[in-house]
Amino acid sequence: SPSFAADKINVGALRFTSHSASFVAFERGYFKEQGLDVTFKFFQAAQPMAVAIASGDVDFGVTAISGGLINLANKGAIKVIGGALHEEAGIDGQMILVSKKAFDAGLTKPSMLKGHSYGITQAGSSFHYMAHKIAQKEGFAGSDIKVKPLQKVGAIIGALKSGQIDAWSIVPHIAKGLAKSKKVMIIGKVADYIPDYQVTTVFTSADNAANKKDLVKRFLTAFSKGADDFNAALVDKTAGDQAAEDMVKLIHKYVYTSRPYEKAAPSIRNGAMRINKNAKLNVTNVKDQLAWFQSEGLVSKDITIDTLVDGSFVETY
Amino acid sequence: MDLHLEAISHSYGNLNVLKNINLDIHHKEIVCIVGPSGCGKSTLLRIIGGLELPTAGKVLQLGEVPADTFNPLTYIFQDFALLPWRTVKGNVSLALEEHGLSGSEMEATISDVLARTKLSEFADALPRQLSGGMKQRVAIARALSVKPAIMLMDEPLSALDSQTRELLMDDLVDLWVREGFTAFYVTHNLAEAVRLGHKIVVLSRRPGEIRDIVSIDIPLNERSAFAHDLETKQKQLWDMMREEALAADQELIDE
Amino acid sequence: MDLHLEAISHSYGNLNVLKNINLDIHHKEIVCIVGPSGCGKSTLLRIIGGLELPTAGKVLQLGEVPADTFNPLTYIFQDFALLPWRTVKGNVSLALEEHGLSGSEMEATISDVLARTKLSEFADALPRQLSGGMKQRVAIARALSVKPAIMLMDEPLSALDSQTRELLMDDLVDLWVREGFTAFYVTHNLAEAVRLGHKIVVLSRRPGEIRDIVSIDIPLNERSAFAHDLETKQKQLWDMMREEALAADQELIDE
Amino acid sequence: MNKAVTNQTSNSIQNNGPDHSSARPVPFRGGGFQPKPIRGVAPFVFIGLIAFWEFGSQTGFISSLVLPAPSEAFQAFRELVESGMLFIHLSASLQRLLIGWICGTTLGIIVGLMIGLSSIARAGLSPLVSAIFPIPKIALLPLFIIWFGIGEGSKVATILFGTFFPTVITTYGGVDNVDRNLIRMGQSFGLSWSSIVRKIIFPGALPAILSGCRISGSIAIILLVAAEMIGAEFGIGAYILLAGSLFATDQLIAGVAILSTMGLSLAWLIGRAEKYFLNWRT
Amino acid sequence: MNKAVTNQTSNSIQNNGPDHSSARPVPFRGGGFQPKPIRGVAPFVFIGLIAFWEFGSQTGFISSLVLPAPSEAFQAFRELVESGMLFIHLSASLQRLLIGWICGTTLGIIVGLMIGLSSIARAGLSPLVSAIFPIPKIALLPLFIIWFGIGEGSKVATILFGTFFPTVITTYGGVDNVDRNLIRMGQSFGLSWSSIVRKIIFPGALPAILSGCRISGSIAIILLVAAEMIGAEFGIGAYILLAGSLFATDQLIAGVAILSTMGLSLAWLIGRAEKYFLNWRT
Ligand SMILES: Nc1ncnc2c1ncn2[C@@H]1O[C@H](COP(=O)(O)OP(=O)(O)OP(=O)(O)O)[C@@H](O)[C@H]1O
Ligand SMILES: Nc1ncnc2c1ncn2[C@@H]1O[C@H](COP(=O)(O)OP(=O)(O)OP(=O)(O)O)[C@@H](O)[C@H]1O
Ligand SMILES: [Mg+2]
Ligand SMILES: [Mg+2]
Repeated sequence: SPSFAADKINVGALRFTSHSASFVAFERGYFKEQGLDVTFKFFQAAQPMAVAIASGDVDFGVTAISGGLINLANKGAIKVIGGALHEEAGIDGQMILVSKKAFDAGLTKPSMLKGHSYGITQAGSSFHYMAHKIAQKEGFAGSDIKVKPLQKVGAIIGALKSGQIDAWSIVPHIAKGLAKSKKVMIIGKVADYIPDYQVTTVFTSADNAANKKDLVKRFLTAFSKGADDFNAALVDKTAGDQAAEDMVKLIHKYVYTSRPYEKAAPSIRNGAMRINKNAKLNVTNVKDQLAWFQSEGLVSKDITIDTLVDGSFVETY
Repeated sequence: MDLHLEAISHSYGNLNVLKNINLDIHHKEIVCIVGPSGCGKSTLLRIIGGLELPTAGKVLQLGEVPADTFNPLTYIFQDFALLPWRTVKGNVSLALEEHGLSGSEMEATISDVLARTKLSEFADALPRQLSGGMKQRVAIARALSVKPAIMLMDEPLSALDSQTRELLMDDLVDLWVREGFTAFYVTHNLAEAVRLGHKIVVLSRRPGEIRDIVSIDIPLNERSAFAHDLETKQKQLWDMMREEALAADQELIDE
Repeated sequence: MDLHLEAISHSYGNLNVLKNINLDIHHKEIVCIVGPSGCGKSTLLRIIGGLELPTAGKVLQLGEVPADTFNPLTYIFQDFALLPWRTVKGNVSLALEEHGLSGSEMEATISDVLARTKLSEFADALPRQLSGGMKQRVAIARALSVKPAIMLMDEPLSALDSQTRELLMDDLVDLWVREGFTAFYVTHNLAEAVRLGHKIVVLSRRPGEIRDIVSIDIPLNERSAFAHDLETKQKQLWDMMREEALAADQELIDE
Repeated sequence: MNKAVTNQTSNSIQNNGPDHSSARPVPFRGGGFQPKPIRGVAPFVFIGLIAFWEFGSQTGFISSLVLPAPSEAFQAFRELVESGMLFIHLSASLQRLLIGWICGTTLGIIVGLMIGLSSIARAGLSPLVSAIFPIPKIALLPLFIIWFGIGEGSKVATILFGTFFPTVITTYGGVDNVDRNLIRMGQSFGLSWSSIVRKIIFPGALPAILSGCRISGSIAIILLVAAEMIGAEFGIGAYILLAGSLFATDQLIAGVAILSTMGLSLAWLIGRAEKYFLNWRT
Repeated sequence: MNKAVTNQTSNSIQNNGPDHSSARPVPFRGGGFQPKPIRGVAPFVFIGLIAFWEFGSQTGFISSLVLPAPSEAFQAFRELVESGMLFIHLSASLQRLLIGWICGTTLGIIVGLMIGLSSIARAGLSPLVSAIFPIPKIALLPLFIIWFGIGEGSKVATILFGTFFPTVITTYGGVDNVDRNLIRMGQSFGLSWSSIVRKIIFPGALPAILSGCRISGSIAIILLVAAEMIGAEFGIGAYILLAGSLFATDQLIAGVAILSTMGLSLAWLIGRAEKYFLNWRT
């Protein structure tokens, strides 16, 4: 409401298509409608963003659930308050990739990953989780996949292209881009192994969640409106071509800015995955993720789902 | 102002360096101190100038300190001790800067003292541009600028080649004849000692004790006429010291 | 073996250092070279020993090189040039290592030469433990070990204090009297020159030219008896050089 | 006396000249061991190397996966220039560099002087410095975010930390190496403690401090990448990191070349400063 | 002559002693400017600091988010020891360190000697070294993966690269500083080129080379973290990185303390080596 001075908040973001909901909400004035004066803080990686929320430099962020996030929640610094990116049958989700070398040597199905190397950024990252879930479903031990921590997505891409690691899983637009180079093959979908995978979540500082419930609600409302526009334009494609085009243009202001629009557009379109309506949160899957972290000894066994998630803001299932 | 050294002894830890030194210096007198390497000559000079406290004994100033002196006891060092980053002028001014002189007084003092040491042309040269002899002239100029009551000279010529040494020795004789100055003059060189000293104090090997004090009454400017006498004196001093010099030379230096 | 210097001139870029030097040295003769600072004495010695090629002229070896010498032209340097990481023995052996001596021959040569320079007790000392005088004795021992035909000595005593210098001068005289050696001996010190030289070559200021060659026929071991003659000679040399020494001293050193 | 001492002119020597039959010139055995930088070779080496690299890339002998062609890197650089981003990245980085480096160096000099001058400071601080110095700043990044935030603070702090310790060490090394005779000279002329520090010790330690700057400057540039890991949108380090994470090797090489140029410029600048401030050295 | 020169004994001097009425002792103005390390202060400082830190953490004055208590870090360290992982991490890291450092140093010394001895090598290589030295290794990690793989190769290569360049620079600096008079002496005794290099130049450059080792050793330890970013499961660097990404600050501090200890041990070792090899220095 314009009669009040707007609340100033900082929103952490990565320059990825998956963060589009915030960009849309900002560009289309949904934050303003909620009386929020948003400043974006951009990061190179999700982990520092989580730390920045803990330190109070950033109020809201969107990222995958990682060991670092859980530990910060355990220190009473942050809370997960909603869901964002979500794997859904029928929509291109994260894909399982193998190097040409490994493919030629016979690694053509995820079931054959046993004994192969698999790129991850860090132990306890979402990639690590995905690798283990694949193993679980295919009926062998997680440790039978040799995970290689390489810190950065770029490093994993390099290692995969040059055949130094055999497999990896990544969001669709990157996967498709890589597959075009013919050095990398797509052999499966993550969605087949982790149904209803809650890939990323919305989170805020524990202080905000406890003491500024109204602010959090307003943020989630605006965020959801942005997500709706995004889903309609690029995921469900129900808004028409013009709306899709406009949406891509809007997102291009934030993502792939160093590339010309013509080159960036396909990547943005390919990268569109469902962002949960109304920031619904798949707590079942989050619990599974938490359990996995605990079973790997990456986080303390004493942490409960309530330490991590504050389910009072959105619908959970 | 005279100085009186009373029963000075000094040791560094277990190393006895000086033993019971009693000595006087009087106005306009040059006292040369000779002795073998490592016998404590430099240490003695440091004690005299208040740069080191003796283990025992004391150094006393007798009579009034002259009113116009800025630094009654002033050193001239073997290695010149010029600040390499200051010009000749800057090095001289270093000694004067803390005495509240006005700019023009300072200028006047410096140019006077540079003229007296024939350095006027070199006022803006840096030490690295000067030969060893010129560097030591600058150090002498700096010492003169504070109008010292007594100069403490630690082998001022021994870093110079022997021709330059001859030239500077002549300069020092000239200076003494013109203005007269009081000095303790440490040296290894007996020719220097007999040329410049009114009294020559011969120290023994470490721990340095006074073995003998030789007085030479010939006025400095007349000494060239008495070359033969001085030569004999020098030989006598050398006979006194030869053994000890040899022993000092052959000593192994421990860490 | 004699040496003959024929019309040697040398320049470094535009800097003319030596001009038309003609000079001979004969067996068992010590030729002293004196001259003001920077007149090219060291350069001349480097040219004689084949360490530097003169711009013009040549150095000729006359007669046979003695069969038993390992290094006909051998230097002794002002700064001793001892390897600080080798003991006295190690420093001497450095000069011998490349001549295919057996272990025992090497041992024998080293201990002989250390004995002759009274260094036997110090065989295992490192240079840092030695006084300047001892260091130069080691350098002399090293030079003697290769049985040189001619020694090239560049101010061998000028880094030493004057007492040690006296001692080493005596040693050199002894050595010459006992064994006889041939040497070019560069020095600033006229007293040294008249004490050791059979011929004294006086160089002018840069570019160094021969101003005069003074011969002294008194045998080395009898010179102390002729002290007065030598003194007169020395004074004469000094009068010849004084002006130039002063000018050389006052020169500014450019980068 | 005339019997004992005679004069000869140099002419008379030449007359009784030598028997040239057995005369051989003294063999030359000097020279060498003084490599001189040969002018013009350096650019030649660089150009040759780049030409070879380009040739290798063009012919496919060097695969573009292994190393992009220099022309591609140059193209990336041109895009950077034309988009106007070079200026933005450079100014962001230079600002961080300058602030971090100036603060780190200033503090380092102060603490270095303290350690060099006081026994208590030396006893208390120097072991701390030795213990903290070998800690890689990159390991502390998560803590730096908590301590200094995600803004310029933590970036500047990373560079500050990185330059502070080497400056402390070189400064107190420099103070230790100031000729004690000069200090004694100062005392002998009755100079006050502060005069001795200002007029003798500081200028005497300046060569060491400047060569410390050379080191800390390189470290600062190297740390730029680490510093800009923390939520930096602009900056050469951020550009390189982004290029690395996109595996855009052409941009990566372009960014690295910019850093290398920065390093060389810094070395040149400090060389000039040394020429200017230390012209008194031989 | 007796008139001109007389002898006095030192006793006769004392007799005509001074007039003590106006006698004042010469004021002392020397001393100082020689800070000595005071023994026992260093442990005291460390213990004091850690005690203060622990106290701050216990009372909540230092929040555990900002810095974990030393006791927590120590607990993490104990867990590391008890799980047997310390040994695994340490041996993995030490192996990389040693191989990388030894190869980097050896190559660096060889290239440094070449630059120090030959004009052509100097002209060709030294500008390359200056241009490549300031490149942060961390920026090149993506390329290192392509070039050296994700196994031990790229980790060792990172450390090798990091140590090679400073060693080259210090080595040729050392060669340049070898007293030319010693080399001339060697030539004057007819020593061969190789003897001069082995017996004069190498030992003469050894002090510089060893002090270069001090630097390159610290750099190697610092680079351990960067090196182990690439596909390392074990290693102190990997342990720290994991701790950082999990925001397990207790483990982070424990890991950093291990690195710091490694740095101090290395400094101590090189100090011993210097004592042993350079006992000829004053
Ligand atoms: N600060 C010091 N600490 C310990 N020992 C010292 C110190 N200064 C001098 N010495 C020792 O005291 C002895 C005398 O030293 P000093 O410099 O006074 O002798 P010197 O007669 O001047 O010698 P030289 O003729 O070589 O100049 C020497 O053995 C020296 O090693
Ligand atoms: N390698 C060189 N390159 C250029 N100039 C040189 C070189 N060596 C010597 N000079 C210059 O040549 C001149 C003569 O030098 P040299 O060392 O031969 O003189 P010197 O008579 O031995 O002097 P001193 O009495 O000081 O030992 C000096 O001006 C010196 O600066
Ligand atoms: Mg002394
Ligand atoms: Mg010379």
